[in-house]
Amino acid sequence: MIIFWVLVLAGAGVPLLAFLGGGRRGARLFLLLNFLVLIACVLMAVQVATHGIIRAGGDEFRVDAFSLLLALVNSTVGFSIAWFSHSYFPKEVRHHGLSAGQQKLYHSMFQLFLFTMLLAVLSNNMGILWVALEGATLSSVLLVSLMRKPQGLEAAWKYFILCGVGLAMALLGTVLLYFAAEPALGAGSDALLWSQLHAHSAALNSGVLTIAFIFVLVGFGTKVGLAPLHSWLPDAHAAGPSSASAALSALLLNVALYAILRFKSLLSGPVAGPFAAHLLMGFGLLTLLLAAFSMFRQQDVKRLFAYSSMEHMALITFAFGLGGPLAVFAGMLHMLGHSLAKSSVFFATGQASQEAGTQDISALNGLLHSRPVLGWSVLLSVLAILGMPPGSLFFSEILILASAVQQSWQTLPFLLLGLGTVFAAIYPRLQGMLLAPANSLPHRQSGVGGLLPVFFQISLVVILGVAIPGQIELWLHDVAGIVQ
Amino acid sequence: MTSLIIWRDQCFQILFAVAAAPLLAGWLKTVRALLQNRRPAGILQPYRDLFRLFHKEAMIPEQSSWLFRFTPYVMFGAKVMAVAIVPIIANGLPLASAADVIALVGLLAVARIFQVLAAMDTGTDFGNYGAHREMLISALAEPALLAALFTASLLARSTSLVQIVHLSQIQLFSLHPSMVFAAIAFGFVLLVENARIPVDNPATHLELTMIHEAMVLEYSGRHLALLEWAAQLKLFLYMTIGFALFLPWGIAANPLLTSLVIAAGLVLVKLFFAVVVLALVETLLAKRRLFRVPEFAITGFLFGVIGLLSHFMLGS
Amino acid sequence: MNSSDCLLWVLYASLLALLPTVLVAIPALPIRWKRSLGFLVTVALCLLLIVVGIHALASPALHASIPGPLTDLAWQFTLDPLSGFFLLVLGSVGFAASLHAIGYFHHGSQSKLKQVLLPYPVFVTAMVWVLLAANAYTFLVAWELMALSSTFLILVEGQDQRRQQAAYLYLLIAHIGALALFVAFALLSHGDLISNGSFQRMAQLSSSPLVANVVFGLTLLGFGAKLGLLPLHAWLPEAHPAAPSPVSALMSGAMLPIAVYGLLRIDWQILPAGAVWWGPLWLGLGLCSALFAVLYSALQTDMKRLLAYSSMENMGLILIALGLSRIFAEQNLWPLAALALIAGLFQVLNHAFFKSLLFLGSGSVLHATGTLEMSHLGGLIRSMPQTAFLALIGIFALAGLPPLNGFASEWLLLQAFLLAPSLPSGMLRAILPLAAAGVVLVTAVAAFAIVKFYGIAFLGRARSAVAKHEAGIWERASMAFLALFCVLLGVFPGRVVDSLSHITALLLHGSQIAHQSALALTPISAQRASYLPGVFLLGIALSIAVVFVLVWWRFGRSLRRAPVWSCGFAADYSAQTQDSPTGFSQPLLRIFGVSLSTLRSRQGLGNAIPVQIPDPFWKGFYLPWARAALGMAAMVSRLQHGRITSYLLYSFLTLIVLLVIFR
Amino acid sequence: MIMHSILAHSAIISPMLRFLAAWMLVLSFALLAQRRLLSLIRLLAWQGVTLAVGTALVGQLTGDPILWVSAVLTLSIKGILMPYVLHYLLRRLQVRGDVEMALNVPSTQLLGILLVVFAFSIAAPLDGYLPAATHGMLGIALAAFLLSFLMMITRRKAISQIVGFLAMDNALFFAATSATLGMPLIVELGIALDTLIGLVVIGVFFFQIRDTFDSLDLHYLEHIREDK
Repeated sequence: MIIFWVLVLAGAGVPLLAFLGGGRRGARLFLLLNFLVLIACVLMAVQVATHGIIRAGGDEFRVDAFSLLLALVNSTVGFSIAWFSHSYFPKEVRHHGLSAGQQKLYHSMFQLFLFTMLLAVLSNNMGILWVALEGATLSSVLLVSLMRKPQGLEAAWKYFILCGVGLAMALLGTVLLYFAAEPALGAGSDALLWSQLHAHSAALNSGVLTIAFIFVLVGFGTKVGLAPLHSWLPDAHAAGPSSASAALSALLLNVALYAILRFKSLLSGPVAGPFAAHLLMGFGLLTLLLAAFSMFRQQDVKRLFAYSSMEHMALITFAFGLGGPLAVFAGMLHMLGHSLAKSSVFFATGQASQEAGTQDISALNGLLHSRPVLGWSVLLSVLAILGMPPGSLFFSEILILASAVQQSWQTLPFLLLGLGTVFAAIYPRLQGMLLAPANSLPHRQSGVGGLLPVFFQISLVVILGVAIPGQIELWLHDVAGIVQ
Repeated sequence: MTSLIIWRDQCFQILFAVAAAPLLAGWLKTVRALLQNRRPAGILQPYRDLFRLFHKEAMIPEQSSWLFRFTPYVMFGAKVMAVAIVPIIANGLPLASAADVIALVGLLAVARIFQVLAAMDTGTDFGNYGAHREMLISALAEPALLAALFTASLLARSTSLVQIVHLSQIQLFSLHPSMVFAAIAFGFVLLVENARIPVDNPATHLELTMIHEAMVLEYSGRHLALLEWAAQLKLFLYMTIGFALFLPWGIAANPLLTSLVIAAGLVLVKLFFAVVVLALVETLLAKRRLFRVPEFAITGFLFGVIGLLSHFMLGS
Repeated sequence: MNSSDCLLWVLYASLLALLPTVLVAIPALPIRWKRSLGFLVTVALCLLLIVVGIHALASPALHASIPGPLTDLAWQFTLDPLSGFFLLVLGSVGFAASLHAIGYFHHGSQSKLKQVLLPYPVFVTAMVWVLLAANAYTFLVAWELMALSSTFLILVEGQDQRRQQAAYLYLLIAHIGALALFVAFALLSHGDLISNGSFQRMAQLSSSPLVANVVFGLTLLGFGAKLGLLPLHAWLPEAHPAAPSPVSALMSGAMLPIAVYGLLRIDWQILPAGAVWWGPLWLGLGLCSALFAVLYSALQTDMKRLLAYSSMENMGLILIALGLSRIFAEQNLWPLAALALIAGLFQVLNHAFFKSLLFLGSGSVLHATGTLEMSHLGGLIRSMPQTAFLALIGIFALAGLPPLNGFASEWLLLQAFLLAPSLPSGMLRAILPLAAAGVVLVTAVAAFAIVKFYGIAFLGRARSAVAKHEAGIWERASMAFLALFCVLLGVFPGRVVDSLSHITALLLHGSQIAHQSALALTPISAQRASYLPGVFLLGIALSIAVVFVLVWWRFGRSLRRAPVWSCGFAADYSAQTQDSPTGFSQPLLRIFGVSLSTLRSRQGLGNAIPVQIPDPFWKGFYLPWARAALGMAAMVSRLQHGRITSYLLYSFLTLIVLLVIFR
Repeated sequence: MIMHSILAHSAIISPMLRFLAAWMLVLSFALLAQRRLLSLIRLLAWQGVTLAVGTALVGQLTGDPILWVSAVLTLSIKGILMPYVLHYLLRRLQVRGDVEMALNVPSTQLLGILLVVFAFSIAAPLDGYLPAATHGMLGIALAAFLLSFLMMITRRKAISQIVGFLAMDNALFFAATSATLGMPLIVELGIALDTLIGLVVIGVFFFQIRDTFDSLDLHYLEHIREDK
């Protein structure tokens, strides 16, 4: 029942905001809705903690540890985004002279995006999963191009086309999956239910599944930002409002990877299993290296962190590719930590670039002096994203390395090269942003309110690194059982 | 009772060394003068010089600090301490166990560094020349000295001079090939450290070449006297260390007064010949250019290292 | 009090020491209070560390744990003699540095104080945690925090380009080292850092020789980066001068030795047995590093850069001692191994005292004159007599002069070298004495460098910068504390060696060296070698006193101060006639001119232009890497050239290729 | 039950389906070769109609009424609405002229043939699991998919790219209905909904692009790049 509430609350917001989403009232409504969604998700978590897996609508909706964790992240970050956008968006409106219609569009599309993200993880149907992701693409495309600036349009266009093609491939993969499942499960909607497929995975034809998986991997992989399918990602992150960048990084990439992993769990046979694992590891490493080296020359702060998102998704993909309880645990933990930390980074740098009026890193110099609170939020969030202790990303990175040592030591040089390069690329920018002699920003105390989510989320990241709550630890362990 | 006796011997050795050092310098100057066809000023001239200097008024540069005034006493005190440690006329003296060869080298370094600092304290160009030249050359000579000493230590399986002398008197170390190299290295160091030709010329004040003299240029009166005396003691010390290592015969192994006197006489005899050799070397060699001096010191270091190597290559 | 509680108390105290981080954020608190309170908290923690460290040196190991990130992974801690010793080192340096900091930041602004007080306690606490950590995760977290917090301390003094680069380079190298350590721990725990992550468990797991060798290499990289081992040293001479002096003291005196701690903990205690070449490798690397560093130290013109290279040299010497110990241990010559190890640890202790003394001294100089560039300084002994006196003790200790502490450890090391004939292997037997000669060369050149340091900055006449005041009372107190211990440790080395024996017992299967009397140092036997620093000190003091009294009594009369004579050249008597720092080391340059030939043309005339001596590893090692990375970046960026059709082509080709391969 | 009805009708229907499949492939090649925008849209409409017919045939074959719903949906969206919208946009935006190609037509066609061979070789092993009526369908769907992909890569105008994109969608639809005999209704509905939203987005986009750049040429959309 609670699943419905989550979805209804999130979904009902879309038309509501489309009509009432303008101005201050819209922002408040947006915040309230997402607060309610968060509450509902927490209640759902309580229910899962007491009853185990819960279902609704026959078997159409199903919440296990994997989907629950993602739903929790989605609703938490969703709430943070709403909070952040409450103070951020009005300023954007002023800067760019956005009309009331555009404000409504922003709020309703954002709500649609958040809804599809929840729908994707709560649904048990692989087809609906695809539909939700497609919906997410369409809604976020409009967010990216919201400002009507040439750059935003170009980025949105590329995003639309590339991800559209990607999703088309993923759909073909889904069709092939259905095709493989039909003989075993019969026609009808059961044949796309993940729980059913998983239960009968031995009966599925591995030849068809292999090809299906390739299509799904390339398709959803485009959304995850796996190299060389990633080209849209930095453009789209850089172009939209920062709240949208945060949403893309923290939610969309995860959910796309979630789709791949759900799919992968179906072909864990003796032949198909290692094949999928190797593909994931290979893509992970390639993406890691490419993202790492791409960061070196970045001058645009949001592009920089878009590449950083790629890098982290690559690590997570790699970890899930490694398989094994420890690696999956680490990958899942990394996913949680990355979502929380990366959205914080986009909040903080987003506000900074809004105040500076540019996304050029060198224009943001000396934040720690000119805007202490803003400077601190940038500092903490970027340190967390760099994998500095005691954040959870540090923990999960170590665990990933350790699993790599155990299971596939050949990959270590690449991993280390990638991680080292990432650090070498991001850290000096951070230092410059914080401490370099300021030349552009006048000294002013910036609004604290909008940055509260940063501190909130970073403290969550630290908690995940210092003492993971017992129940979450159990769920994290459960994910290994689900994905394999 | 015996402890009193060995303390008496200790004092005897110190006094003997302090008293004999100017004599050594006088004899060296005499021999050199004779070799160079000059009329010597007399073997006792250094005593007269010291006496005169002690009675003169001491002047110090306006801007120098306490370090400048303190240094002559340190120089002299350290040398006194050193001659107490080295077995010159008697082996196994009480202060000898306070320091082994390494600490002895350290003691000499203390004196040197004080001298260098005092030279820099004057704030003159000459003081600074002397200081950096001295530090440079000793940075190369010190390893050479230690290498030579290590060779002996390896033979004796001890770094204690007492032990080295004791075993050397029994086992004739000097015939061992590695000791030959060590002796050569030691000879190099002796020339370098005592500001002899071909490294330095104690008799001139030529700015291009001065090392030791440049450092004491601003001293006068009793300070200069102490420094001169300390320098003479240093030469004495090096020679007696050389005897202890390579010609240990005659160093008294028991604390009897008669054997002490005999040993003292023997030391004087050894010194007599050693000075002749030194004077010959100084007369036959030419003063080197300053930048050749490090090469000279490095050669000494190499000989020391070869000594160490040959100890293992040729068997111990 | 239960003894295990003792460890917990230290942990709580170290957490409590983070209080200043909160304190500075309170705007109402006056700046004076913030400063004193902020640093006094650390002072108190460091005093506790000293007490606990001394106590732990002779006690059995204590264990404690705090619930950690996972139910199976707690924050685990152990306090044994090894960590106790390093806690002692940290406590001593931290105590002095924090005291000094009260004075050092006296004139700083509120914001500067804030910038210091935020990371400073974190830095100290992180070091405490590194030393106490008993499992990989705890260790790594503390290790990274240590690097991170110190990076921000480097940036306190100013945020110009050069400092920023120094901080960046520092953290980058530290991070690369940390990555190597991650992998090393992962290998040691067989890939399961959660259940096999504790040091105890790692020691029980067996590893194949190959894995052991890889771990050895990785730890050498990881800890070598922190030690300033040869190709990884570039951060060191950049970071130390950039940091405020109390921080430089902490970094040099306490943080660098923590890398030694890591080497001992992992390569010695956890890795069961090693290959034969480990010891020689350490020794060789240490020697190369020390020789290089000491040479460059002598060529520097900035006081703190000179000291930084000298720190690198000292770390090289320590590594030499560890390598020697390893060589002996390999042949089961345990007492000899113990001797070498003790020499190394003693050197750690001594270095902590004299190096932080000198760093703090240079901090006071910077305060009084506004510069650390030696070509502007001179004659400080008159304007800052007490600082100059304390620094004199420091340079004597550093130069390895008896009877101060630096000599005692050097003496022990040379003694250990001279025991090489006990080795059965012919090759090593012959090479070790050569290494000993190398060590002697290093210390001799170190004396050259430090005499230059003192002579140019403190003696002679002021070149351009003049000291305005003597160091403050806090600063002098901290330096006096360090100087006092430089003397005490030198005069009573027997006590130190006895205490260190507990560590050798821990690391070398219970082997110790003979009990030492307080005054004498006779590591093997009195016949073999003996050194009585007390007698030595008394003897030399007595002889100086006697000479002084005699001369004063017989010939003493009033002195006359006169202008210098200077061979009659005194007419154009200007402070510029003194050596410049470059001039002082110019002969050294000529001797080793081969490696520095590029420099000749850049030499300035006189001391108006201070000559920076570039590190050859910049051109030869670091720049190629940087160029390669930028080249890669340029190549990668060519993929993202804007045309959507190409992007589609990438997807298309990926799909086709995957289908072809996996069909 | 399903198997039974397949047997009952396959004799008539499967040749028709195969004919449709071949027709689909022909249309895809035509799209690849066509330069004129208007013709492209017309071809797209033909594809939509073909799809609808195919869906209806499969519905007849399986006796599944849902597929009839699907067929009606397909016809209305893909066969009528979509081409109409595109046409409307074309008129409103006053886009004229030919489409620049990145690669000339003959080479594109040659590449297309290779792709078809490749698609068949991929799909051939899978035919064994298909009911006899739909043998080869998957290969054709895959080929159509790859061909439209190729078209997107070689075209340099926004509209022609969208046409390629929609053609790709059609190919997928073909795979979903003809090859696998229909997806679950809820999925189909979702897909249809997405297609509708997609159309709206495309429409909004074109106006935005036109307003901003005064052109729908893709090279105005090539400014974000890294290799500066």
